[in-house]
Amino acid sequence: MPLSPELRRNMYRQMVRSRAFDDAMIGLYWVGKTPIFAFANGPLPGELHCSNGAEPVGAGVCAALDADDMITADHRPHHVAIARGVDLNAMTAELLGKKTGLSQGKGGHMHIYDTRVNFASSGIIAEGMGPAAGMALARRLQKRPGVALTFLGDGAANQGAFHEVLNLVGVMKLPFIAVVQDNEWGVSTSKKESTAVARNSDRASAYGMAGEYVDSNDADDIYLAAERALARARSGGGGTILELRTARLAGHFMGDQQAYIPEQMKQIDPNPLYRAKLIREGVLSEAEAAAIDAAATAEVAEAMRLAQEAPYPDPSEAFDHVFAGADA
Amino acid sequence: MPLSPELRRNMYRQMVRSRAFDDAMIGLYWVGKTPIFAFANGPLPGELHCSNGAEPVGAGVCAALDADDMITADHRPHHVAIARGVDLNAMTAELLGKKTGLSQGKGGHMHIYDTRVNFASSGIIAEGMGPAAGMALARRLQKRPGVALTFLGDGAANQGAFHEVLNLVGVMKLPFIAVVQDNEWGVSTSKKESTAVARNSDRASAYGMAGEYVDSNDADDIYLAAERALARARSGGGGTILELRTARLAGHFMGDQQAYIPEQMKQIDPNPLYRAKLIREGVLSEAEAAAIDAAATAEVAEAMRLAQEAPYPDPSEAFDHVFAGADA
Amino acid sequence: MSRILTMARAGREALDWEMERRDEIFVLGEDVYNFGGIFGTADGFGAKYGPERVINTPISETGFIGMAAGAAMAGMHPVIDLAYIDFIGVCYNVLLNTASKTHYMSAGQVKVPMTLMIGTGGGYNNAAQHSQCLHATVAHIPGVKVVYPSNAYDAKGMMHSALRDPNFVIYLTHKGTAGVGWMGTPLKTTLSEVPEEPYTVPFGKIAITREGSDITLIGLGMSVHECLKAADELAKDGISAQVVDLRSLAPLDRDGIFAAVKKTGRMIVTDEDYLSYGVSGEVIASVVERDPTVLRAAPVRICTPDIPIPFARSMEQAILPLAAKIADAARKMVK
Amino acid sequence: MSRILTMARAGREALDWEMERRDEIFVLGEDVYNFGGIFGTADGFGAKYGPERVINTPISETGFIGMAAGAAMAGMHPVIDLAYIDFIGVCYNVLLNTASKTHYMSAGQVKVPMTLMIGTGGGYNNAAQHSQCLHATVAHIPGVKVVYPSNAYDAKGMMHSALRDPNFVIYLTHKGTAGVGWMGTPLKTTLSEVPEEPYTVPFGKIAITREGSDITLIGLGMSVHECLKAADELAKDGISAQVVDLRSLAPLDRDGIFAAVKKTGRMIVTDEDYLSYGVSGEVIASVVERDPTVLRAAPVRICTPDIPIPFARSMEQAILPLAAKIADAARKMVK
Ligand SMILES: Cc1ncc(C[n+]2csc(CCOP(=O)(O)OP(=O)(O)O)c2C)c(N)n1
Ligand SMILES: Cc1ncc(C[n+]2csc(CCOP(=O)(O)OP(=O)(O)O)c2C)c(N)n1
Ligand SMILES: [Mg+2]
Ligand SMILES: [Mg+2]
Repeated sequence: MPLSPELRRNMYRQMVRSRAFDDAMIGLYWVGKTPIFAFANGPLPGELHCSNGAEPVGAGVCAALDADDMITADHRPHHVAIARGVDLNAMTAELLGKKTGLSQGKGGHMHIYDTRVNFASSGIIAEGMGPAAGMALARRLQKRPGVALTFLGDGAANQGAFHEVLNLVGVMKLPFIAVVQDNEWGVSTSKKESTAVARNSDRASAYGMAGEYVDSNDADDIYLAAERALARARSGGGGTILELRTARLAGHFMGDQQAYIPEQMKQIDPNPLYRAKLIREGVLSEAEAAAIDAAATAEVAEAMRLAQEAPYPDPSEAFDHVFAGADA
Repeated sequence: MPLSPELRRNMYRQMVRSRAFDDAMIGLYWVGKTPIFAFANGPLPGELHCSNGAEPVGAGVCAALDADDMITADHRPHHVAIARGVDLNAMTAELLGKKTGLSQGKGGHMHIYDTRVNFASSGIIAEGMGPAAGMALARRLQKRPGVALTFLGDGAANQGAFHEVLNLVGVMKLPFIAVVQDNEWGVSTSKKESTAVARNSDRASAYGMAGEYVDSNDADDIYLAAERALARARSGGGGTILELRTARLAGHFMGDQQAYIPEQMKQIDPNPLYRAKLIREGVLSEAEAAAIDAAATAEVAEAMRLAQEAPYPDPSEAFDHVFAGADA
Repeated sequence: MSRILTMARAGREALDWEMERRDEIFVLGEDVYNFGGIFGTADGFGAKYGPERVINTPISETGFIGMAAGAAMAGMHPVIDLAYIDFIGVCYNVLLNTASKTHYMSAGQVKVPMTLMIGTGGGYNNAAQHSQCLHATVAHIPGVKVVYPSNAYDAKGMMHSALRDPNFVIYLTHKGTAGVGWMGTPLKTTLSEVPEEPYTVPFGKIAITREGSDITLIGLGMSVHECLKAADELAKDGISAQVVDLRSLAPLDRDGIFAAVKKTGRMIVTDEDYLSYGVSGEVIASVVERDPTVLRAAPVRICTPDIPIPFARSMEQAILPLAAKIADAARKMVK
Repeated sequence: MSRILTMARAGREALDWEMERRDEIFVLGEDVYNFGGIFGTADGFGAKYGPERVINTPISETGFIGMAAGAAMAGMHPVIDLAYIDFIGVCYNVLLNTASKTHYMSAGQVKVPMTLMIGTGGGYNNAAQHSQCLHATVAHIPGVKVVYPSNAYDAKGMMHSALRDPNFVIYLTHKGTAGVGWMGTPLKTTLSEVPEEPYTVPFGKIAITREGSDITLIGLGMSVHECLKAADELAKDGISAQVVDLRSLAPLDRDGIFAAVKKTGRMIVTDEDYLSYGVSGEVIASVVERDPTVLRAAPVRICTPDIPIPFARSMEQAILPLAAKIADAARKMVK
């Protein structure tokens, strides 16, 4: 699909929806956690890894997907989940640990599952690699269409699972894309410090697959690169390491002061840039852009209202869902 | 060091010592295991992975080492251990589970340790990667010389540890060489079936390090390539993936019929070829070669005699060496 | 019709039957195509089902077990051969955090039906890294079922059950019980009459392998057979030993264990896994937390001590929980 | 001179003291340079000791813990920060087969002196993959020492002991006990008087944290503090509870446990790790295999049940082994 105005407006919409979501979550996160910060306090406890700055990755890649495609994401899943169409109300409720959440309060923000849109995420670094390859394999065995994508960070590319699964994908020529989100950091450790090559996409040659790096954190560029990788996968051309320069504006997790980031490495917010670009290119008027912004804020506010009103799970529900079937 | 006649004679000597050792072990292995084969029977029980065909790797690489260099090897360690100068009598006794063994009968053939010559081995695939890197790091911190080498198989290059450690070596520029022994098989699975690239040495670019492939299974070529890699490591140039085409003539382990190997993939014995080459080039006379062969056979026979006469460990010794120090 | 089969052949029969009928089942692991897996459970399947359903993998356990988990999430039922349990170290995260927890973390949205076959145990001088049992390690993970047949009848029935279970099931077999050539002549007590028709053996129920009234010997995998040997010895001394086969570690049949111990008032728990933080402690605690007064004597554990497995036969045989030790302990307890 | 310190600061003091004096000690792990490790045990060490001795690693746990093991074999003493024990899945082989067994497999030729610091536990809504205890999993490995201070005095003394031990030592700290900011205000009972001078606390000895005569409450890490809270509650009802802190899982002080239980004749074992195949079973079995008659009542286990840890506070609080449950069980047992 070419970069139609419709498509670009929609990518912008997904970017602001994701940002509105994260901003709302950040606001709520600090409730009960000041003046003394502790993970356990407030209505949104636990760790929280927000996607601010990475929205173009979710929006750009997911805009290129079909309904059949499958995603595994990592500890920073919001932007991908939202762009993929995960139920926003149920996702909001999940972060608040409510009964109406995607996982009825069992998962929390790192464990977002929505089978309706083939979305899963988990919190161990590079853990999504194997399952995504397996989803791709399952579809092949079932003679059903679908490319599997795993979203992971630049830091995750140094895990053994990255290597093992890419080799498997290479050998089996699976329809698979590793979307490496290069925000230059893994917690407080810079990519330079942790990674022996400048670009993980260059590691593709170690697996007989394609590698592409997109340097812009611009949804248009990301969309087009994703289309190329998807076309390759769909036509039997095998896997791709698609590495995307992106940003991590809100720190590793809430509570991270980012004091370790030197001034010259400060990152740029991609969302206003894309907004200005679409206006400049006549894809959006200022009024249309403002309407999209307002709609996203309203949608998230409503999701938040619903989530806050929803009940907590009953303590006894902790014992449900350990096993499927008769033992459930 | 150039390829002196002395050096080449010594490499040949190490090759035949290793072969004599393995042949003797194979002979002993079948004692008590015919007509009905079972790992547990006979004076040499357990699994046994012989090095027949891989002798040039041990001989060629170890000839280039200094005393300060350190080695970790894998489940197929004999040829490397012998060329490195591990005590042959104590190693023989270890395979037989005797008190006089390197590990007093605790280790067996996959767990060959001889700290005198900085040699260690272990049986989990790619397990030696991390420890070798750590030995290199230790020497750097201690401001002592020494390159660390890990010997592993082509199959092992698909383990996560391979990737993680090479990345660490790349980042830290450690004096480290991964010697990948490409015998085209991991048990019954061919390299082609299991590995997404033809040469693991090409994976070096994923770690910002050097890669070299030697295609000949010839000790001279291997020696020279090892010298290049060692020089790079000693001069601060970082790590190398040194992949060496080699052979696995006696099957994966004793009991492996190798029925899965197609006729055209049958492997060639490197030892007679090297012997003939040295004679052809005037480095050895036939008589000198025969003397080396005979000496190796005699040395191994004597080691075997000593080992067979040695006592088994007392059962109570099983409880020793669980911990070092006061709790030992 | 029934025949006497080895465990390996019995398990294979069940897998073959299910694979013939259910396209979602496929087998993967190192060397499964040519060798049919460590116990030959997929022997000949390469030729029969082809490389799409019998997948030879690289030596990448995290990769291919993770891949299997994903295939399971997407509607398949993978059957994985992991050879030796000593190798769980390189892929433990998939067991601990992925395959076992996804169903729960998704509140039931995602199912992970997969069967992981693993061989356990030593006794054949394969040293510290190829002789471990470690069944307690995997049984400690919530969200996974762990079963452990010790004879051919259960091997087949539990394989059928595993393949029909919508959950992650770890199916353990002690190498010495499987009846494969490289472990020597099959143990008599592992061979059993096996019906040709498919049948299931439910998880979470002990088996009383031998009736007895003076003392209860409890084991699993290989140690069941050591208990049986000990019971034969004890019978000569006029001691009637009941032998319990745990068969399933998760779920664990605490009711069954309690009843069996109560019957005799004496218990010995045998286990080839390391003693501490293992099955033996759990079994004893499960009894006494119900009622310590059923015990007429202090319970005894005959387990592999907390040391790495030594290579030499003289040392390995000394640390294994063999029949002679069990019988000795039983004699002391009963007299 | 003594001051009241948190566990994190106490552990840091010991590490700093040893590092100042011993070049062979170095620290490595993710983010240790800037963040000083999960509990700040190496807080400020980056600046003080430089990047050669405080090494920020990639997210490659198999790689860098394997590397640490090799450095230990070559004469260094690495101190590793692994953050959360949930991550052992990606590096378990190094723990299981390398660091723990090399000394044995080499018959003492090779030593592996290294200290692996890991944080455990939940209670702060970090869900199934970041809240586990899993201490039984690591304590089941032979050849490793596993210690678990629960207060500042022990944190310092056991850190000195670990750093002077020629073996692989796993040094566990429950996140909620460490006294770090992100876990809220430090628990009073974790704070203790800590001498400025170095001192060691030996491994393998329980501590009687509170004297009592009616019932023995046994815990480790966080559950010690739940036991102490329960003991306060029980005191109001006139029940005198003794509290035992296991402190060390390997070696385990079976003599000390037995004596403590014998004193009261009643025992409750509390554990935030999963119930089955864990510490609770081991502790109970250790008592009754000596003499079941010392028990005047059936022992009780208050542990996290065998389910993944749920995220929502309503559910997580319900499954944790908290003081109220312990006190309830104690009241039932004593009356
Ligand atoms: C195996 C494992 N090790 C460590 C962690 C802790 N951890 C969580 S996120 C993170 C950094 C990840 O960096 P990157 O992959 O670049 O993703 P980013 O956070 O930058 O989006 C770390 C180290 C973990 N969850 N799993
Ligand atoms: C982690 C792990 N997986 C599997 C095995 C079983 N195994 C032992 S040797 C071997 C094949 C190794 O192949 P390669 O590395 O090429 O070495 P080669 O045997 O050819 O010398 C396998 C799969 C193991 N020891 N460790
Ligand atoms: Mg990053
Ligand atoms: Mg090979």
